[in-house]
Amino acid sequence: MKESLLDIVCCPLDKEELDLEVDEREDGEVLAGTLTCTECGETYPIEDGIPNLLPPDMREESPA
Amino acid sequence: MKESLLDIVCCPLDKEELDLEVDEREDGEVLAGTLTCTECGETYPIEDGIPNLLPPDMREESPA
Amino acid sequence: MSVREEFDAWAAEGRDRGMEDRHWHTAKHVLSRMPVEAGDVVLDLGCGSGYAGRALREAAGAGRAYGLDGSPEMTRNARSYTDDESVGYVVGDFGSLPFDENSIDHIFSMEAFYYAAEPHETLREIRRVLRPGGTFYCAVNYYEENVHSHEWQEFIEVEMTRWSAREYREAFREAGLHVAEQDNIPDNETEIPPASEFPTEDWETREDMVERYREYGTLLTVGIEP
Amino acid sequence: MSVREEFDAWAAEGRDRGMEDRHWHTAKHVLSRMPVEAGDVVLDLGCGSGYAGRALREAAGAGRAYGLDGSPEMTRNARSYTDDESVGYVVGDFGSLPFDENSIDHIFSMEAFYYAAEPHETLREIRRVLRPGGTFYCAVNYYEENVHSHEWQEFIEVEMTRWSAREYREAFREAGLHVAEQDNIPDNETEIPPASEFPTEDWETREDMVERYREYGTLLTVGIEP
Ligand SMILES: Nc1ncnc2c1ncn2[C@@H]1O[C@H](CSCC[C@H](N)C(=O)O)[C@@H](O)[C@H]1O
Ligand SMILES: Nc1ncnc2c1ncn2[C@@H]1O[C@H](CSCC[C@H](N)C(=O)O)[C@@H](O)[C@H]1O
Repeated sequence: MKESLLDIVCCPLDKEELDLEVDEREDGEVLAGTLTCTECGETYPIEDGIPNLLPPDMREESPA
Repeated sequence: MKESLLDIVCCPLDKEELDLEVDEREDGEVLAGTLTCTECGETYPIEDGIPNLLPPDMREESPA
Repeated sequence: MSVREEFDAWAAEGRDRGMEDRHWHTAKHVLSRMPVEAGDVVLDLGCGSGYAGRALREAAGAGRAYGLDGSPEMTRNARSYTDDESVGYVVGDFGSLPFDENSIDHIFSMEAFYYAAEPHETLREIRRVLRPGGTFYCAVNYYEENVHSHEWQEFIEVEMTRWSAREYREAFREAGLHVAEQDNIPDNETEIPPASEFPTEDWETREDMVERYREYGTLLTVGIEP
Repeated sequence: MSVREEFDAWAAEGRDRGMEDRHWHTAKHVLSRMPVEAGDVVLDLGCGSGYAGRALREAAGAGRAYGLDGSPEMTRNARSYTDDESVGYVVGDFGSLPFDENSIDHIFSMEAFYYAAEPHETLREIRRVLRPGGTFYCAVNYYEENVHSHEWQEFIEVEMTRWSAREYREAFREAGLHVAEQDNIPDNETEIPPASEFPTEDWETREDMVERYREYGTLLTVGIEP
């Protein structure tokens, strides 16, 4: 994902802002990292460049 | 014209209500008559069942 | 020459039915897209022979359909083509619509809008008479991208507005309408002769004629009252 | 079975590209009607292979195009089909859109809306994220009038909503969207064999197949945020 997505993306649960923590970057894209809701603290993983913003109860964690 | 048109028709100039004066009726239609603006007094002829609601300066009177 | 003189003459020559036949090729598709519900009040601006009001009554169940035209002869002809009690015609001008605020559910206009002396004023009038959520389906064959239409002005005394698709969108928005859709609707019915018959009286090449009808067709811009 | 399991499996089998090929027959016409301006932010709900976002970037000059899908595998595939920096994909659910209020100019969705667990809730979410004047172009092949689609539910574990054209209009209005347009867009490209080849594996009669593709085609409902 590009960081410009942060302009319009929000927590799917409470629609509040998300903070970005980057683990891996490539060509101006965030390949891996975490989005954390500034309000409820819920975290959303970014994997292979794609943020997973499913409500946590619909998410299945991939095996570590 | 049907009288139900009066629900939504108005004076083209000041958009105020029109009063209907009927000269000739047929099958529930007004064939001839006059629509008069309740505000500015401008009159609009109904001829052959069709009201002429052109602004008066765009209207050409048919010969009497 | 006034709208009245020009189009009264057309009506007297029977050109109203000729236009109906030709315009129907694309107008029927435009009409079928309109979100008209049973009982709605619809208005056809520059109604000519009045086919659109009749169609919206029959196919969409409009409660009342009114056709407005600046030519008394056009409305007289239109009135003679139907005995539907819920279809009515009025003589009026695009610049001064004789309808109350919020009184109309949906407005249709085919090949007529660009004759308005003041198109921006007409859009403001359209906004005034449409209820919130009401649509204006504005269809034209005369517009900037359709280069084959440019010469039409030479044959018509009334001055015509030649906007591009973008200018239509901009003017609608400037008047405060939301633009819901814009599309080119091909005319797939006008017969196009085999290449060997070109040039014809009207067309230099078959490509031109194909482009005019099958590609450019009718420009539809749909505005909606917020 | 969850949306994720069902559609991750489809993506793994390459069905995303197969759908793109078939859906494009009508989706391209839907996309070309959208009033997208240069720089607009557009969203594709249930993006599958992601063709719509790519098309709106290329043809309409959208500034940014996002595809949302509940299947991580779908978004992974979609991401691999483009290297356009301004196209992005997110995993998300129709019931809880991860976008700010008024952040999206126009929304497109093809053959996906009816998978929403709570379609009315999804419409409210769409209203929330659309800016005033933003449109929702909702295209479906599975709907009440298309009797040939009714059996599809048997092959899909996810429960599908089968509304009629009227129910789509009513639900949009109930959510507070204005309905700007509704139309059936024929698929004129799917090949229909000569009558002698029927019954085929999928079709009892040629008439049925013609009706399904050429007549019912894709039901488009366009809503607009007041
Ligand atoms: N300023 C104006 N006010 C009202 N009607 C006008 C007008 N300028 C042109 N018209 C009408 O617009 C019509 C254009 S011809 C199109 C007629 C019809 N809609 C059809 O598709 O066949 C003519 O009937 C003409 O009289
Ligand atoms: N509740 C939900 N939330 C998000 N995506 C969903 C969903 N239910 C179904 N989908 C997605 O919707 C898509 C339907 S298939 C259609 C894909 C694409 N629009 C095309 O036209 O080809 C699938 O990719 C599926 O994963």
